[in-house]
Amino acid sequence: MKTTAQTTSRPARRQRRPRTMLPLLYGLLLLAGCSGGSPSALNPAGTGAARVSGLWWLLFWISMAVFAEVMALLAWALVFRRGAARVRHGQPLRFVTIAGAGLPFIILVAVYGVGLRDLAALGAGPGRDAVTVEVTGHKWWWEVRYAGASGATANEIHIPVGERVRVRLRTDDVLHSFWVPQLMPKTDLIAGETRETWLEARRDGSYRGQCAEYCGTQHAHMAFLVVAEPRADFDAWLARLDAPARAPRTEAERGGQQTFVQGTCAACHTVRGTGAQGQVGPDLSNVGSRWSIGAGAVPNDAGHLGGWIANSQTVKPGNAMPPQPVDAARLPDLIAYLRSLG
Amino acid sequence: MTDRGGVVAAATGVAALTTEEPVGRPAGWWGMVMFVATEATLFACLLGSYFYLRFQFGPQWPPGGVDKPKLLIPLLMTAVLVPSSLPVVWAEHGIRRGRRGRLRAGLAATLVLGLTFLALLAIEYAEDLKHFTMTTDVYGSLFYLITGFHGLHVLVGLTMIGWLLAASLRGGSFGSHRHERVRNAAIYWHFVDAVWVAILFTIYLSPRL
Amino acid sequence: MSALTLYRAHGSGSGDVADGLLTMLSVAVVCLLAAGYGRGVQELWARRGRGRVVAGRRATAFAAGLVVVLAADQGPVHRLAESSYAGHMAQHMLLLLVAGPLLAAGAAGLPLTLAAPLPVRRLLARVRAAAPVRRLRRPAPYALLAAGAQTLALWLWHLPGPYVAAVDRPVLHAAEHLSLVAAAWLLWAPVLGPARHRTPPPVSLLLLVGTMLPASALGAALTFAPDPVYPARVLGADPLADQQLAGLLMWAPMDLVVLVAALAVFLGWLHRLDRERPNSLVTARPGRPAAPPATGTATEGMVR
Amino acid sequence: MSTTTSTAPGVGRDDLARLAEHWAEPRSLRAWLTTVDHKKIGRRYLVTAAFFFVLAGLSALVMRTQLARPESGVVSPQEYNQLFTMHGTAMIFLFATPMLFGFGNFLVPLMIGSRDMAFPRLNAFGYWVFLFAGLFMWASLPFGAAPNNGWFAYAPLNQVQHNPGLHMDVYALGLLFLGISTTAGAINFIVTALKLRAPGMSLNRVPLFVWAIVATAFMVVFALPALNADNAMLFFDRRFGTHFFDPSGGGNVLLWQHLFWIFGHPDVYIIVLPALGIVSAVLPAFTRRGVVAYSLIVLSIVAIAIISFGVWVHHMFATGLPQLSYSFFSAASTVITIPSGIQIFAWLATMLLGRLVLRVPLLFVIGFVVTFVLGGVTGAMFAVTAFDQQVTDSYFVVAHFHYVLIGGAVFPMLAGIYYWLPKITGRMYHEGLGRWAFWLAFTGMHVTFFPMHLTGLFGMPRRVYTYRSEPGWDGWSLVSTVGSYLLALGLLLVLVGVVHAVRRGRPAPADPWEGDSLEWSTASPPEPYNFPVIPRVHSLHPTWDARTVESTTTGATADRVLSEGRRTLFTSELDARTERAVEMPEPSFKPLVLAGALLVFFTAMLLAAYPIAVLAVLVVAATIAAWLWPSRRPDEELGLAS
Ligand code: HEA
Ligand code: HEA
Ligand code: CUA
Ligand SMILES: [Cu+2]
Repeated sequence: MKTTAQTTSRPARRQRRPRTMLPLLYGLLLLAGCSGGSPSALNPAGTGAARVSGLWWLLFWISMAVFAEVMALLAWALVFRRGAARVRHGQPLRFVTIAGAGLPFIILVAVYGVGLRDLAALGAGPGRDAVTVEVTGHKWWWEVRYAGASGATANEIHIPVGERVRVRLRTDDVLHSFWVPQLMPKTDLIAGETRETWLEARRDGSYRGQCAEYCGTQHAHMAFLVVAEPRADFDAWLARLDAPARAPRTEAERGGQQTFVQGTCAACHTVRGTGAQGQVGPDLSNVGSRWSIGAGAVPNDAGHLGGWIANSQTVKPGNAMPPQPVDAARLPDLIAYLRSLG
Repeated sequence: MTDRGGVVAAATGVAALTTEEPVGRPAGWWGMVMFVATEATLFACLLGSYFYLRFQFGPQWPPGGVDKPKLLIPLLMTAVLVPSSLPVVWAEHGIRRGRRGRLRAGLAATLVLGLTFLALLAIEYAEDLKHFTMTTDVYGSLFYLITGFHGLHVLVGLTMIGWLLAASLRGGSFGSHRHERVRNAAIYWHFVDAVWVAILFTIYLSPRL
Repeated sequence: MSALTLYRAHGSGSGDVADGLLTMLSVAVVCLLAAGYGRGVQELWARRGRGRVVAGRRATAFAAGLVVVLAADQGPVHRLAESSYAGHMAQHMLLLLVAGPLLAAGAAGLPLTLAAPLPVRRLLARVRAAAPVRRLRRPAPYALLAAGAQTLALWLWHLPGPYVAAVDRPVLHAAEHLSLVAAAWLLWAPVLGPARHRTPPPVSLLLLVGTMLPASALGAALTFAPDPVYPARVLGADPLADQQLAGLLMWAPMDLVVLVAALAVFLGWLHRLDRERPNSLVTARPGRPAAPPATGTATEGMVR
Repeated sequence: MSTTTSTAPGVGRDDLARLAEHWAEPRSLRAWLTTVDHKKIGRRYLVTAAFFFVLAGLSALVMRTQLARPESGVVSPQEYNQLFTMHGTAMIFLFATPMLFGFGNFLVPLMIGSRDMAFPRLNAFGYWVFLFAGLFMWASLPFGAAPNNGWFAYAPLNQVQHNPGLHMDVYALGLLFLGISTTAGAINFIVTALKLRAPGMSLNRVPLFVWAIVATAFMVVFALPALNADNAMLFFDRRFGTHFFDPSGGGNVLLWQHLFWIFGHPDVYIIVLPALGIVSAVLPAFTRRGVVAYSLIVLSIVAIAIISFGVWVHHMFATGLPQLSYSFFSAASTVITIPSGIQIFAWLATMLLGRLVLRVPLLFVIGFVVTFVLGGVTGAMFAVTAFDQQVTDSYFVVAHFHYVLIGGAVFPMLAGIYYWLPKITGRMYHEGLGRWAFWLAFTGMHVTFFPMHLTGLFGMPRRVYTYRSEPGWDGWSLVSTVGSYLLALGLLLVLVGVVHAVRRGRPAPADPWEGDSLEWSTASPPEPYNFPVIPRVHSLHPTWDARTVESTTTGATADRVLSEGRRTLFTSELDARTERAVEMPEPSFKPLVLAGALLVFFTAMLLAAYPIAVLAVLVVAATIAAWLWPSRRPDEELGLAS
């Protein structure tokens, strides 16, 4: 019986640490997450995410209660059932059944009911004549079109604030998943099928979204931005999507356009109203106004744009765009031109 | 099996070691049954995939102008394979009574029937391959994978039967006290047989329903 | 049995007549069963004492089962069944998962035999003693038979062709319901029936789970099918949703009932083992003072 | 080995000598390659699985290093993707299951009072296949050809047009190869537990660990085929141009997911059930009483095994299947928490009534309770579909499954290692070192994975090789990385502890803990024949029960000594009545040859050297034929008519 001798009470006290520390941690950290521009699901800006956020807090507190119960029993055992305590030979079946099955069952039924309610709420799509966005996933960027508009953009979705917008999801290759944590939970894009979800922003702002289904080498860089703006702004933006791209105004821009249309760029990219009608890569008609290059890989500024054109493989290895043999003298014009498109 | 105590005493004595007399089920039996259970699950997964893909595909099945499977050869195959379990049963009952001749004859008959089945399968393939292959579309993929996989099982079963036959021809292998291997191979063969019925229904009959 | 099937497509007069006849027939059969059972039980109780041989709760279960059979074919349930596939599925589940088990729990074999006229009784006895029937009644073949019957009934009647035919023709519809109840009765008899007719617990466990799986598969197939499998006229207002709900109704309640039953069988089995072969802990562990007095039965480790 | 050979109560000297002679295995290379002893095989499983654990763990450390800061370039995206795939695949398939099979192999025969597994040579074969399959998969990493599609390898990214190269061929073939071993092992466990229990060990006296292993084995038998079917179809799609998962050819990409998770979900319980079994086995020794509510725990095990086949769609809550079906799977996933709750509270009740002896194994059990409950409640959260759709495929999920996998499987395994180390090696471990290891691992675990709940909620998707700093994930990621190093340090101390025990440890007595199950009635380490006398069991706690102990001493009978030949006892399946003694097989090269031929086959398939593959198949067939070839016996012994 040498084994029983070691009875220090230190571990017992340490054991209680998680019980008091973890909920505290939780509280603090969640506060942190709610601040700033982080795409946090706990800082919802949309109807769908707000529902789930409410659900989360319910689940959180229930879980904490269950956890606290278990920790309390454990601590009790560690404090009072050590050392010389006499072993008791009961079979407290009722305790095990009630605490292990009965109580959890009641809790779970309640939670399940709430969960069903929220699931139904998420399932209630927009009305028939809602704005419809057609999103197509590609390795590794998002093609964005609007029902009734001819133009396309990429990695950026504009929606009118306060309206429920239908999003129709298709993929051109493998699975992706459409996720805007602050607005709406995920919907996967299934190869060979069409899925639908919706977005409804309650306040205007920009919300980061990201592909959430592993889709290959650059799954990490497949982000997008949802811009919720007042209806008027949205209408104006959409109108521009239907019109030809902005024409070059300066000499440099004109030179850049020429390079673009006559060079290899046009084989893959479209700029509305020019000879560039390539279908492989994203439509660049408004590339100058977008929030990023390479679906969130780098910020959209002249320096990064140049780097991307010269060799995007160093920026986003594995993406479909080969390094471009643009001669260094013409690159600034090309950049100026692209920056002017917006 | 009635006098338990006696059996136990006899069973644990030295003499019992030299027999496989059935006092309870031998480990090999359980092993084979579990093996068959997992194999059956495998076939269930394949057949389930067939129905899943079919329902997901849409109303026209088989797709793409492939005719509904013809029934003549498959029915012939059924007529050959399903009865092939009988000689196995007969052989097994024979060796339980120590009749080695029956064992040999039964196994040989099964071997012939099984080989006929494989020959018919080959004929069936030769005909089908003119119309569609494994790479034509998902129907072709399912058709050849499932029937081929079953064919492979028949081949394995026949190998077992052939192996038993070889062992029994050598002599000194099986008798009324030692026939566990016969029994296990028989279980496997019955399984291969039963699976064929499910395949017949799925692959050949269900497109017509 | 079935009084269903008012007329959908062609509410013709002949349909009504057939319908009425069938209703009468089904009520008559139920009454006959009730009468026979009642008489048999009465006789048993008169001979052996009230509540003996066939316990009171068994009699209640049987009566309840008959009521459920009647109720499933009449009134609100019936109207529900007329209006949608899901409603119809609910009706089937009522027959399979409520009526069948209740009837099985009634242990009706003995009372019904007793109530039968002598020649019938003789015949039954002879049939039961016949070698093939005896072989069939051994646990494993019986389980295979029962599982097969239920699976066949379930799959067959829910294939599009037979299903539509049953909706259109009262006689087939009656046959459908009859076969469902009968299959369920057969399946649950060895689980809920009198102790002497029960299959060994492991067999019951496999029987239940083994029957559940193909039923679940069918339920899953209906739930996940992307298009309606049945013609629109037998489906509700939103055909696909109706079909999905029906699939789920086949799937979920069956799983639940079987799960509960299987676990109950298992627990009962463990307890019985424990009674038959109690745990001994004659003395305590070596080197310690004796454990609390425990002779033969356990105070430790086992549930009593 | 140990020195207690010469005498044992209840058995005569010559009996012992005969036993030693029949079961002896000389120390030679040949014996090493041919052994069929379940204890040696179990040990090998443990060591090999631990080796793969270290490889997979080191992969994780590289990943964590890459993720410590935003946009770091420690590894390329292609490398990262292979690393996380190999990490997940190896942890699940090459570490968790085989490790528990290792425990099972070593312990099941000892716990049920048998001298070996039911099929010792199949057992050896299973080990070799496991080893070869593991090496087969890991060998692809240095070539840059390792699987790179996540451990669940969704279609259509696993198709050759999206994923050229050998990566996913290695995955499909490797898992098919490994499946042979897992299936063989599972069948072996089932038959062993059914037929080889000591007389008197009816089902209500079977140790909980054995129940757990058997339930697991049944789950393997019925779940693994789904994965095998999936991988076979994948390989055909990739190599032979079929269209199972190719929508352009009429296939369906969700079929892959359905089949994968029909296997995958039961698989997580395949991992956790035996681990929970270890908890149930360890507790009696450190609470000085039997586990409370034995039959409820057995019931929970069976319930989990059944229900786990009905919840797979909860991994597909975002794929847009009919909402109705989600409500069903949500309910099923909710219900499955209840059996776990029963077990947790049964253990708590055991601790509340017993007398705690706070040694390292118990520390790990306590760490297990804390961690597993936290991981379990996040699982219960996922069961609520609407919430899952928000956090699925984010780091929140990564947090959940590391809590349940490390808390629910690794901690119990570590408890088991410390607990059975004396039995396995014959040496005691160093208590202080063990405590340090526990506290480091426990702290490290929570520091690593707790923040992942937060990054997940803050919108960080999983399986990203890098991230930008704007979303604000960098701080917590760095904390995780630091934690992972702490955790690694803790595990390093475990390793040091084991090595120290083997090299320097005090010799262990036969029963250092006064445990309640039969393995403690054997020598430490056990003799090759395990039990000089096969006990007759009268209790769930046989070594605490005087009648059972007596049955191997003064009450020993010849039918349980069985010293003529390599023999053990068959008993009836349900109530363990003696049926007969059986001869166990001798050591043999055939298992190794067979596994080697299979390795050649799978390698040839991978490299498209089909003629060699055909040759390998012939060798396989010939080996099996020779393996099972009946030995020649005289006619009268066979019993031939006429
Ligand atoms: C050992 C492995 C293990 C275990 C035991 C579990 C246990 C559980 N898991 Fe987990 N799970 C995984 C391994 C495991 N899981 C893995 C590897 C994945 C991810 C795969 C991948 O995507 O890569 C996953 C993912 C996963 C998902 C999908 C998430 C997603 O991808 O979106 C879901 C969804 O329902 C889920 C649910 C559950 C539930 C309900 C349990 C339950 O069994 C938990 C039960 C336990 C408790 C609840 C604690 C004790 C109980 C009490 C104290 C009683 C009181 C409790 C309550 C009232 C709540 N798990
Ligand atoms: C049993 C299962 C198991 C275990 C134990 C672990 C253990 C660990 N896991 Fe992992 N993990 C998975 C199963 C597991 N994991 C699965 C299934 C996935 C999903 C994969 C996918 O998405 O496809 C995953 C994914 C996963 C990710 C997400 C990757 C991504 O989505 O991009 C991360 C990230 O941090 C991670 C980290 C870790 C760490 C740090 C450990 C640590 O606990 C590891 C610690 C162990 C060691 C370090 C080795 C032991 C060390 C020694 C013996 C000493 C020697 C050490 C030194 C010299 C330092 N794991
Ligand atoms: Cu697209 Cu991940
Ligand atoms: Cu799961």
